[in-house]
Amino acid sequence: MLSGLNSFTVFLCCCIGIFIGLCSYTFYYANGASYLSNDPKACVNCHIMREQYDGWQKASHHAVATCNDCHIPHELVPKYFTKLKNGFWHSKGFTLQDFDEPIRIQPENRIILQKNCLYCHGEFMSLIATHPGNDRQILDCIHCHSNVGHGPAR
Amino acid sequence: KNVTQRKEEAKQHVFRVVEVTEDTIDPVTWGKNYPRQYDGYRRTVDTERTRHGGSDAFNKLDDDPLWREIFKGYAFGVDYREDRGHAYMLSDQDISERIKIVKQPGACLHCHSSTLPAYREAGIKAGIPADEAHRQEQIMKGFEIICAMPYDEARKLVSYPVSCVDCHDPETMQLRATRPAFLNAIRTLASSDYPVPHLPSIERWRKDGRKGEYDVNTMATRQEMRSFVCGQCHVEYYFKGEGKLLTYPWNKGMGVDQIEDYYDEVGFKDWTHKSTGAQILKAQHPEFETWSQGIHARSGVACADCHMPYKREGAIKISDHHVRSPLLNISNACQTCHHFNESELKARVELIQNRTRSLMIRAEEAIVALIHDLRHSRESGVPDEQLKEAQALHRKAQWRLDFVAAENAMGFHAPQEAARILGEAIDYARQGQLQALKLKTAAH
Amino acid sequence: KNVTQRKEEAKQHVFRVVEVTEDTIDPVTWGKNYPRQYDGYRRTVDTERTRHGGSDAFNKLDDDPLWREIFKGYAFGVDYREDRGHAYMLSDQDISERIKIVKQPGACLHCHSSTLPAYREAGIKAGIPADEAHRQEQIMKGFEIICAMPYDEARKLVSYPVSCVDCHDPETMQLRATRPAFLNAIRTLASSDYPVPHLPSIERWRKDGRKGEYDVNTMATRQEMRSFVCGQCHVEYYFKGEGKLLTYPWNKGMGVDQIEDYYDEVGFKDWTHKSTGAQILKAQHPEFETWSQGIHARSGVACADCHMPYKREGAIKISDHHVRSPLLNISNACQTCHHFNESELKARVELIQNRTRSLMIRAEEAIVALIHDLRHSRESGVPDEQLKEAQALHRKAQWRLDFVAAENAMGFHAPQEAARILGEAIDYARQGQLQALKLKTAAH
Ligand code: HEC
Ligand code: HEC
Ligand code: HEC
Ligand code: HEC
Ligand code: HEC
Ligand code: HEC
Ligand code: HEC
Ligand code: HEC
Ligand code: HEC
Ligand code: HEC
Ligand code: HEC
Ligand code: HEC
Ligand code: HEC
Ligand code: HEC
Ligand SMILES: [Ca+2]
Ligand SMILES: [Ca+2]
Repeated sequence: MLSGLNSFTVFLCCCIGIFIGLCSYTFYYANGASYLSNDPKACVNCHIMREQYDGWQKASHHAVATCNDCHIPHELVPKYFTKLKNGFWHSKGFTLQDFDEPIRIQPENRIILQKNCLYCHGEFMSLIATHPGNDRQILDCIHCHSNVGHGPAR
Repeated sequence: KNVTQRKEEAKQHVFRVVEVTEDTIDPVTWGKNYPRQYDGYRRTVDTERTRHGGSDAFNKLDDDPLWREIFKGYAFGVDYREDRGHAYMLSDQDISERIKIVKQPGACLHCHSSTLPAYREAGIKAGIPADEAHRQEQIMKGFEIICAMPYDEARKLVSYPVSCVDCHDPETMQLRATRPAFLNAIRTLASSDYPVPHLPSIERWRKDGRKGEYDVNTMATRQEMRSFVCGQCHVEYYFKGEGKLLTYPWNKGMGVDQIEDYYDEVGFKDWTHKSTGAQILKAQHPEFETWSQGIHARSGVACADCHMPYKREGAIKISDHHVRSPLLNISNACQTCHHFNESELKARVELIQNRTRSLMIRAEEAIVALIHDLRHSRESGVPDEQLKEAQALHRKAQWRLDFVAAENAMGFHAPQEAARILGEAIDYARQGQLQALKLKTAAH
Repeated sequence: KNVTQRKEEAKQHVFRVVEVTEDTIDPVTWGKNYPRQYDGYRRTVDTERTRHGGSDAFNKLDDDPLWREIFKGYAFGVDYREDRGHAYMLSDQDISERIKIVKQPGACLHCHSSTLPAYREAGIKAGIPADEAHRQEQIMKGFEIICAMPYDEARKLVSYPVSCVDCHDPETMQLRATRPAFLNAIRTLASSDYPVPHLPSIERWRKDGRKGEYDVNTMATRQEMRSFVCGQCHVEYYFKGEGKLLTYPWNKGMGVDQIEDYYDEVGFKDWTHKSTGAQILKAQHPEFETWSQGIHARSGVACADCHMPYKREGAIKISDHHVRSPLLNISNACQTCHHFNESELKARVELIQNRTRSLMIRAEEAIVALIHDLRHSRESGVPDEQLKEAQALHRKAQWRLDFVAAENAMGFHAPQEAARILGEAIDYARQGQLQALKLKTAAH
């Protein structure tokens, strides 16, 4: 029984090791370091982001906002935390190909997104309370403006 | 305008010039704090027509005289007009022949005026303690009392059409539902088993075990409130019992069939049709119910999204309080969600409306034919006893036709459902004719 | 799979292993170049049911026996099944009782097999020069000849169900329309005045002064082609004249009313109803026509968007050649455009389909009642002469019911239009009953 556990642990460690290895490889090969930069090309290194990248180039915010302006928090610590977290999930998804398509934005990331809209448009929206993160009170920008980032999905 | 000026505007907007309270009904006062919204609100006096809607109060009975037949024996057969902007709601009621030729109750005012202080006062007079803690009780009691009053008497207690305080909490400016009949009805709806996938707060309350009572003002989401404030008035209703208590018939659900079931069960009729003797139901502006059946509601699109869309005013974004036909304002009302050009969007709406109208005309003709046949049968001596089945079919058919006709979007709020209802109306009307014909044959 | 492999894949996918030409019908050969598409294509043998569709070829007449009455006197009253995957199209035709009990023409094969080489050969045999320059002429001539042949004879000339070459240019792999009846019909449609806002290339050709002839293969946009390749077969049709020339009745337009007008004008009927003597039209799979009335077509959404959506295989996106019900593949088929979850999207479709189905049942019952009444009238001696009007109403009603019933999406392709058509079907059927009843009465 003890040896059973041991071999399981070894097996688990191997798995984790291989997994980390794979992710690092992905990180290296898919120009992962650029993930930490602000250049939209960093995102499109991953062909899975191609559609959004192409869309962004034609969409209304092309000249005024990059991917990170909308998708990553503007405060320093949350910014790198989010990058790490998303970086991990995206690498995992990309490596294992275990994510559902079409890709849909996660609820937490949607809140970050809404806060970023307000980062730029807060004053314009100031007469209208927007409550990002509050399920009941939120006025969800994406309800009406889902196309601003990458143009219409259709 | 330059940048400085816009920045100034942006700062000023939250500044309150005057205090507003629960008792401030006059929109002019609120308008001092929120001049932009007030400007829009005032523009509801405008008159502009669209193909099937708009705000020109033309006479619907002249427009399509078949309706005089259909409404025979009822006040609607005498005066029935196209609705117009909120500014007119009280005066249009005052001048309607329907108020003059029939003794109407105070219940009529619930949706045509700013009634809260009147309700409250009446409640206090009737013995509810006058303190803040009993506010809601005062209102509910006063509502009962004023519903039962004769119209003329009740009319003296109110002086404004719908006002800011009817939709907004004066302190927080948050949306709220204030209308007693709606508060009662939405609670009843929540406790029914009727599926409401478009009303997430009700679905959640049900899933969480239906604890306590569903309270729209604390439980609804903001997006739901953007429809509920309209659902306070834009709904089918009846006056219940001797007390003329204004009631929305949602006990079994909000679909045309569920409402009919309810009326059948409580044995309600609006009037007895003069030509056929059938016990007819009158449908009235079931916009909220129809919207509920449509794809927009299901996708979380609220009344306010289309009828009070956001608009830019200088450096600030506000809700357009000029409540009106979205076809007069397609760019703000539709184009943020639908990236097609204006004429294309208009064409889409009109295609839907034309399909509805074409079936509606068919249903009108079928019902008028039935009325004609039934009258004949009666005149040729078939006893009313034997006509029951045909009269029941008349009731069913007309309820459905009227449900779509009285709804003010000519089918747009739920295109397929409107067509389905009209298909049923036609079926029942023609079946009624077959009945009548068989009886006539048998009688000879 | 890892990144390296996928970067490789992204490079490889255009590499051709074998040469394919106009004469390569066998999909196995094409499959060597495009194994992913071929894999999907082969999966059309799968069997899976949805609520109102799917690929299980159950017997529709057992499912709803009213249809035996409705089709009385016609081959459809004997054998009528749910359709299934493309892989079966040729064998399902072979085993259908409709082929066995009636002498069918070679025209049937146009949509059930890969016919191009057969057409070509027949054309050459009939004297069209055999060179490449006369390709299209050979095909059109051969089409005429094979249409007129007896089925059994023509059947020997073909051996595959729809294949790659029917939708793709073998050199460029671009989509193309190859089916003669479609090429004729779309040209006719273009030259009509029927509005086609959902087909921009036709609108453009008309606006540019209708110069020359509209040529679908050079003028249509890529997005239109993603529907036109399906419109080659998924359409209403009839066999014109003695030559049994397969024809799509679009001279006056593609709506249910325009097609009826056309048939009335040319005096066409599919058969004489056994019980009523009415001259009935049979509607067949008008998917393309119905889609044309819907909001998806109007928004530029093609058949292939839903029935052959893109799916990712490694680094590349390919079109899913497993053509099937989108309800078996909601994430790829719908969620790219609609950000709601799968069960919600399914519920939306089913709500639409249930509404359609409920009206359809009403229409079926009305028509069966009419058939019953008409038979009675005839049996009780009313001369056929006097029954004409009621028979005409039977024709009108059944044409409409069948148009919706034969369409395979249970209303989804154009929900409001389907309901409108059924509403009319009900109206005509009940009016027919009234006629019949009046005659019977008069006869007594
Ligand atoms: C290594 C490849 C890769 C790179 C680089 C990449 N992504 Fe992604 N991204 C993915 C994958 C895979 C998913 C799907 C993950 C899932 O759904 O679990 C995804 C999902 C997303 C989502 C939706 C899901 C969520 O987490 O909310 C967003 C938003 C997103 N990416 C934005 C970005 C941005 C912005 C960048 C650049 C800073 C970027 N991506 C770079 C692979 C990548
Ligand atoms: C102006 C803001 C904005 C910019 C810039 C932007 N996005 Fe987005 N992004 C959005 C919004 C809004 C959504 C949510 C769309 C929805 O749910 O309908 C979104 C969603 C996504 C998703 C989830 C999939 C989807 O389409 O819903 C991905 C992946 C993504 N973005 C990647 C990117 C990448 C990569 C870039 C840069 C090339 C980028 N975004 C730039 C606003 C933006
Ligand atoms: C980095 C700053 C920035 C961010 C983040 C940002 N915007 Fe913008 N946005 C702008 C600027 C600058 C303009 C153009 C100038 C203007 O008209 O204010 C603009 C224009 C717009 C417009 C008008 C043009 C159009 O596309 O219709 C809308 C609507 C809009 N933004 C919504 C959003 C929403 C919703 C988000 C979040 C998902 C967002 N913006 C995020 C800076 C930003
Ligand atoms: C219910 C629908 C709706 C929601 C929710 C919504 N908007 Fe808008 N928004 C509109 C409409 C309609 C307009 C057009 C106003 C005009 O042009 O007068 C608009 C205009 C804008 C513009 C200016 C466009 C221009 O022409 O300059 C910006 C920026 C904007 N919105 C940002 C946001 C942000 C940020 C949020 C979320 C906090 C948001 N919106 C939420 C409907 C909405
Ligand atoms: C998706 C947009 C949309 C939504 C949501 C919507 N409507 Fe409408 N509404 C319309 C259109 C379009 C018309 C037709 C106007 C016309 O014919 O001029 C209309 C017509 C009306 C009319 C008649 C207007 C007139 O000009 O006479 C009323 C009243 C109305 N709606 C109330 C409501 C109510 C109450 C709700 C919510 C319960 C609602 N609407 C939800 C788009 C909408
Ligand atoms: C207190 C009752 C009440 C409330 C609350 C209310 N309405 Fe009305 N509404 C009316 C009445 C009454 C009329 C008809 C007035 C007339 O014809 O004189 C009307 C008319 C309308 C019209 C027709 C305007 C025209 O130009 O023809 C529209 C559109 C409309 N309302 C939409 C709404 C919407 C959207 C809301 C919520 C944001 C709402 N209403 C809230 C009672 C109400
Ligand atoms: C449940 C709310 C409600 C009640 C109660 C109500 N109304 Fe209305 N009324 C409306 C709404 C909403 C409209 C605008 C929509 C329409 O005209 O269909 C309207 C429109 C009208 C109009 C203008 C259009 C027309 O029909 O000629 C008149 C007049 C009117 N009502 C009279 C009355 C009278 C009289 C009563 C009492 C017997 C009454 N109303 C009770 C909500 C109500
Ligand atoms: C028939 C209902 C109704 C009436 C009456 C009404 N409002 Fe509103 N009001 C709304 C709705 C709906 C919103 C949008 C709320 C939201 O987005 O959550 C709103 C929003 C507002 C806001 C928030 C900012 C904005 O523009 O979105 C202010 C301020 C406001 N109204 C002032 C007024 C004033 C002042 C009056 C009277 C002159 C008034 N309202 C009358 C329905 C109403
Ligand atoms: C806040 C977003 C929003 C607004 C505002 C809006 N729509 Fe829609 N509309 C939708 C959604 C969501 C659907 C459902 C289809 C989908 O999921 O994309 C839809 C569907 C439709 C359809 C097809 C369904 C049907 O009933 O046939 C039409 C037509 C349409 N909208 C017209 C309009 C018009 C006209 C207006 C303005 C009066 C409008 N919409 C305003 C979001 C919106
Ligand atoms: C917007 C999506 C969409 C488009 C575009 C569309 N369809 Fe469909 N189709 C559906 C759905 C959903 C069903 C119902 C499937 C079911 O009930 O299982 C369906 C059903 C069908 C069926 C029956 C499938 C079965 O399971 O038996 C056929 C055949 C069909 N469509 C052909 C077409 C053709 C041909 C076109 C173009 C002219 C088209 N469709 C366009 C969504 C679409
Ligand atoms: C214009 C194209 C076309 C022609 C010509 C055609 N079919 Fe079909 N057929 C189809 C399509 C598309 C389907 C699948 C849709 C459906 O079943 O409604 C189908 C389905 C069938 C089926 C399977 C389902 C069923 O109805 O039982 C049979 C059997 C069949 N056809 C026999 C025939 C026969 C026999 C003929 C000649 C009299 C014929 N077809 C001519 C296009 C055609
Ligand atoms: C050459 C004629 C032809 C062409 C081209 C064609 N179909 Fe079909 N299709 C048929 C026939 C015949 C059947 C019925 C087969 C059977 O029941 O045996 C069918 C069946 C179907 C079904 C039902 C599948 C099921 O599982 O029930 C769908 C969905 C469908 N076709 C969609 C399409 C689409 C989308 C296109 C274009 C991309 C297309 N078809 C092109 C002739 C055709
Ligand atoms: C019923 C029509 C039909 C048949 C049969 C058909 N295809 Fe396709 N094919 C399509 C459509 C539609 C597309 C999408 C084209 C576009 O987007 O322009 C497509 C696209 C393709 C593509 C381009 C890449 C992609 O996946 O979008 C290839 C390669 C392809 N098909 C190969 C084949 C092969 C091999 C066969 C036979 C085994 C075949 N096709 C049979 C309709 C068909
Ligand atoms: C390529 C984009 C696209 C695809 C794929 C698509 N749709 Fe749509 N859908 C639309 C558009 C565009 C509208 C019209 C409303 C609008 O303008 O937003 C719409 C409208 C609708 C509506 C409301 C209209 C109606 O008929 O009631 C429903 C429901 C719907 N779609 C369901 C589906 C389903 C289910 C599928 C998959 C089988 C699907 N759609 C695939 C783009 C698409
Ligand atoms: Ca009006
Ligand atoms: Ca099928």
